[in-house]
Amino acid sequence: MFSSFVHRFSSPKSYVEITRKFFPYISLFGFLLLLIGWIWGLAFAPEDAVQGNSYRIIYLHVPASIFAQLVYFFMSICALIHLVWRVKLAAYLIKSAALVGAMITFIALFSGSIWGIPTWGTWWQWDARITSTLILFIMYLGIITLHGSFSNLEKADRLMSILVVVGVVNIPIIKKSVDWWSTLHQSASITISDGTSIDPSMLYPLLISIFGMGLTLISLGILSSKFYILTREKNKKWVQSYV
Amino acid sequence: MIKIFQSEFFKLRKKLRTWLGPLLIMVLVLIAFPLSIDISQYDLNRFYFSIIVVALLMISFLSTEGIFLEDYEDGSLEQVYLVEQDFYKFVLAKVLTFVLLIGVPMAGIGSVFSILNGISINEVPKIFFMMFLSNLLLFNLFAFGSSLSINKGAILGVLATLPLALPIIILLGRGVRTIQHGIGFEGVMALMVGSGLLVASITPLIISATLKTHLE
Amino acid sequence: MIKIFQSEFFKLRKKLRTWLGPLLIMVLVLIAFPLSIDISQYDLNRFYFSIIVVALLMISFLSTEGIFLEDYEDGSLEQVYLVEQDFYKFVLAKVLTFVLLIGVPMAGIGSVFSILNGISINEVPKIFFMMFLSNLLLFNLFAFGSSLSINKGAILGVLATLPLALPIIILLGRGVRTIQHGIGFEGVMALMVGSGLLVASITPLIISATLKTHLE
Amino acid sequence: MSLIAANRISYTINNKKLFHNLSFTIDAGSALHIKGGNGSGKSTLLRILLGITTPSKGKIELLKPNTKITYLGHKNAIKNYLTPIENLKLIFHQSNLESALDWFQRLGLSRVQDEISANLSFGQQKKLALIRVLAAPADLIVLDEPFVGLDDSSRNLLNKYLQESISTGSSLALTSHIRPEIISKELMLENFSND
Amino acid sequence: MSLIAANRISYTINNKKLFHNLSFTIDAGSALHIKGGNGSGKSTLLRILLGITTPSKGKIELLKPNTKITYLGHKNAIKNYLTPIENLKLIFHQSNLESALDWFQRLGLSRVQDEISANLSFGQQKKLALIRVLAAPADLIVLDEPFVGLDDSSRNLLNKYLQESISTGSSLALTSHIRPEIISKELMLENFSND
Ligand code: HEM
Ligand SMILES: Nc1ncnc2c1ncn2[C@@H]1O[C@H](COP(=O)(O)OP(=O)(O)OP(=O)(O)O)[C@@H](O)[C@H]1O
Ligand SMILES: Nc1ncnc2c1ncn2[C@@H]1O[C@H](COP(=O)(O)OP(=O)(O)OP(=O)(O)O)[C@@H](O)[C@H]1O
Ligand SMILES: [Mg+2]
Ligand SMILES: [Mg+2]
Repeated sequence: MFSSFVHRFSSPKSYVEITRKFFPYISLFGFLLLLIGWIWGLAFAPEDAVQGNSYRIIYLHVPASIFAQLVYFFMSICALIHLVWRVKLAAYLIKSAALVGAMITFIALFSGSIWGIPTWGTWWQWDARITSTLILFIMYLGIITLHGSFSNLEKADRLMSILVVVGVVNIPIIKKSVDWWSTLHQSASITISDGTSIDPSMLYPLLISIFGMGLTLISLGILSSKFYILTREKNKKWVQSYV
Repeated sequence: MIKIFQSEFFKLRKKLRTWLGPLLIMVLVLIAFPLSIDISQYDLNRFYFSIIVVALLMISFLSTEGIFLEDYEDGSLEQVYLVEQDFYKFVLAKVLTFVLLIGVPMAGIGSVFSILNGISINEVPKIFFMMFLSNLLLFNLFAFGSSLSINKGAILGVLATLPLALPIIILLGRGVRTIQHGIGFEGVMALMVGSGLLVASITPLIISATLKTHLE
Repeated sequence: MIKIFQSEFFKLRKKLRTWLGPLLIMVLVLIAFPLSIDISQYDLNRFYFSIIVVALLMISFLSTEGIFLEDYEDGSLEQVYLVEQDFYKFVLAKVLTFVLLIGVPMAGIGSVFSILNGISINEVPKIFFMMFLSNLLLFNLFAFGSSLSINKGAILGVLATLPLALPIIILLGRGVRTIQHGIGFEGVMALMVGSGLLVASITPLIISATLKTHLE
Repeated sequence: MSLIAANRISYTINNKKLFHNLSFTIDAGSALHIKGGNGSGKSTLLRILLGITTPSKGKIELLKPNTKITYLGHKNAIKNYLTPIENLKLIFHQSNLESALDWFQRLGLSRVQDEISANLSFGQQKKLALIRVLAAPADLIVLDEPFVGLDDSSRNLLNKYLQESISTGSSLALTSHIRPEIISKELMLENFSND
Repeated sequence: MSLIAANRISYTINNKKLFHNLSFTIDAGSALHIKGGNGSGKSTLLRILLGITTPSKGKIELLKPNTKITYLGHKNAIKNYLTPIENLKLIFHQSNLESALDWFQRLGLSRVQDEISANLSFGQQKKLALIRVLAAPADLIVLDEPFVGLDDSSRNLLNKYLQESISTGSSLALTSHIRPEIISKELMLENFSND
């Protein structure tokens, strides 16, 4: 029952049709939010007492770092779905999300490194969180290459999914590393329970950029998945009539 | 299960290169390290242990790299599947064999070299046990890695499993410090025993699924 | 000769496992090492270099381990013999390919990591060149070892060649110190270049004879 | 009585169709000879029968529970760093081992019993691998080109064994480019062209 | 005119005598079919002819200098991580490559040209390996059980090719448990028993 339900609403065809409707709104809205967040953050938010203006890279670094992990989390859910119900669409989404994930993780690493120069005096440290983020990045690449290395695509889908599911343990390690190993890196400044350690005038633009970044990434993901689906299923009738 | 284990043990024992090779390299590395630096200049004892840890990491990777390759290529995997219908027991036996024939001696070598470099003899059983547990964890992880990309080499697999290997390494490093400082050893140990048992029993399940996919 | 070299290059390039694998492992080891010790406690820069050296040693062993195995097992070696009547060119091409595709990047990675850990940028070309030469020596040495024990069980090659690697490591270690102290670099370098050229041209002859014996 | 029924199975790999809507049964005490050109999908079909590969469409039904199956494919599943006897000991335990050693003799392998298997000749390796099937009585015997590399006398021995097994109620599915001397149903796989 | 003469050659390995005092010649434009049971030493004899293995006693004489030899043994010498075409490119350069690609087509391999060779069927791999011999004209063709795994049409193609080569003056030495459709001298290797 449930599985037939899953299958009906997860055909690549209906996915492409549905996302086509929503894509313009999501991408436009996301882009605007991101723009607002950044302009607010860069131009209007107050200067930091300790770090001066260099802290402003937070509006790039923190959203990027958050989504570096969230994208992976999304992929692992897809992977479970693919393994349990053999939903093809889920595998397609993993493959396309991995590209987006690799990109955003790279941005997180890069922005962090730049930020490190004025604040820590070095652009690289073998700190647990930084290292595990680097490994997350390598893993995105690994997932993409693993999939690319098999000529039998269904086999590749399955193996990739297993890898993604197992790799999910890296996420708590990144999250908790700052607490487990006393390190250089900042610990969480935005927490749900006990308020925040950051001034609201800096917080609002940060939240807005996080939202904007999320929607922008979703629209990027939609684009790349659509492209991937169309190439993967290029022999199917619906694709030929669609194109 | 006993039969499968015996078979695996017999096969590995016959492949001198697969099990003795890594051990020899380990010894060599542990000897080569002090030679490659100016010992008088630094306090070797203080960081020699990290070398042992890194060697443990590399050697366990090296020795599990082709763990399923031979059986995949010569058709044995299919025969196992026909009899067992899955690979759980087979994988369990194989990984255990590797741990026993390579992991345990490795832990032994590691412990001996840590005596040579300043750990007191009383602490050696602790060190040995800790290294053994790390090897158990590492071998399982890398076996998974190598099952992912059987015939493509374990590179891709390493990518997958290294995030998991790093905490093990960190844990091992911390464990050693608890020994040196004489405090907190039991906590680290309990954590390692727990995760060791968990990983050693669940990983074969995952590997089994991976191998089945490869046969398709 | 060019044709043989091109073929070897093409084949190796296609085998991700054989060339990219060792490089990745090298990177991972160099990453894992600092994590395994309590960084704050020690002065990492002072001995990080020895780790790089040890990694070089292990990785070159690892990457040349099966250098002739595939060609022996799939029958290619016989075909080469029919055309060439010996293996000199073939071995020369193969070892050079390995040095170029694995040894050079390894030297590169080693140099980069030594910047990260305190060697000044001006010294990097020296470091790189020295590592490249050690790799040339190590690859030839280990290729010989692996030709000795082409068939599975044999451990002979490992036993025979690992001890020979120690002098190379010592030389490399000394070379690094000459760089750090800014004195005596040329002498060590000359020694390495000389032995590098000698070894790289003679070893293929020996390996060629070994391979022929295996085919008989 | 049927052992296995294939129900409209199709197999497609990398957009290449190997076979389509294939239905057949394998009955107790009968042989099925799967024929077809190189690459037509014979080996794949055998692996589907064994449950190793899943068909893209359709289903394979095992009609008798606990069917004992023996199989030898293109690959010998022999450890070439072990001696032949050691190899047999890995496969067989106690009771069957004796029968395996018996076959070992009958196939003329005793003169190489102290070599490692890598040193056996091509045909000797194949014979060694075949003992896996010969010495273990089974309900269903699945063989992928078993005659490859065998000399005349071994081929006769194998043919006779298969004949006997069938007459005692076992079933047989095999592929071979040489016609086996066994009365069998034939299943012809066409070479699909997808161009 | 003889290409190669074997002069009272013997071969003993690990105290097992394979053959003893064997003398024969291979003449231009003729075929030699080496027969014998499994393990009688056929492959070894071919390798002796090729100069890969040295006989324990006696001598092999190459009577014509610069004899061009092509050979395919039990092992395919195919890189299974490369595509078939890439494999051919490793073997052939320029002029011969065209003829190799031509054979590639005629053997029906074009539909698998984008797979890596590991994914080819058993027979397809053998055919790919055979192109090494087919596409390079040679004075002496040495083949060790070339028909193994080939379907009927490929077997005919190969037989025809060999026939033609012989009639244009090439020589052929082959082993096969299936009788090749070529008029040939036969050389029977006995199974020595050393017991
Ligand atoms: C390459 C270097 C760096 C990497 C890989 C990195 C990575 C990360 C990651 C993974 C997060 C967690 C996001 C989350 O889930 O909440 C994060 C957050 C953060 N990073 Fe970095 N970072 C780097 C450098 C820096 C530097 C140099 C600074 C500033 C001194 C910095 C300041 C922060 C702050 C303030 C947060 C938000 C903390 C939170 O709310 O959890 N990071 N970074
Ligand atoms: N893993 C795979 N990936 C891609 N293609 C494959 C794979 N396995 C088999 N094939 C293709 O399927 C086809 C059939 O292969 P199969 O081994 O079943 O043929 P066969 O009928 O047994 O041929 P032969 O007589 O040569 O043994 C071949 O064209 C082969 O290329
Ligand atoms: N390297 C070796 N070491 C020990 N014995 C060997 C070696 N090579 C071959 N032999 C033995 O020599 C004998 C002949 O082998 P060979 O491969 O020549 O036989 P063959 O006639 O080609 O048989 P087949 O028909 O099975 O191919 C075999 O008994 C084999 O065990
Ligand atoms: Mg087949
Ligand atoms: Mg032979």
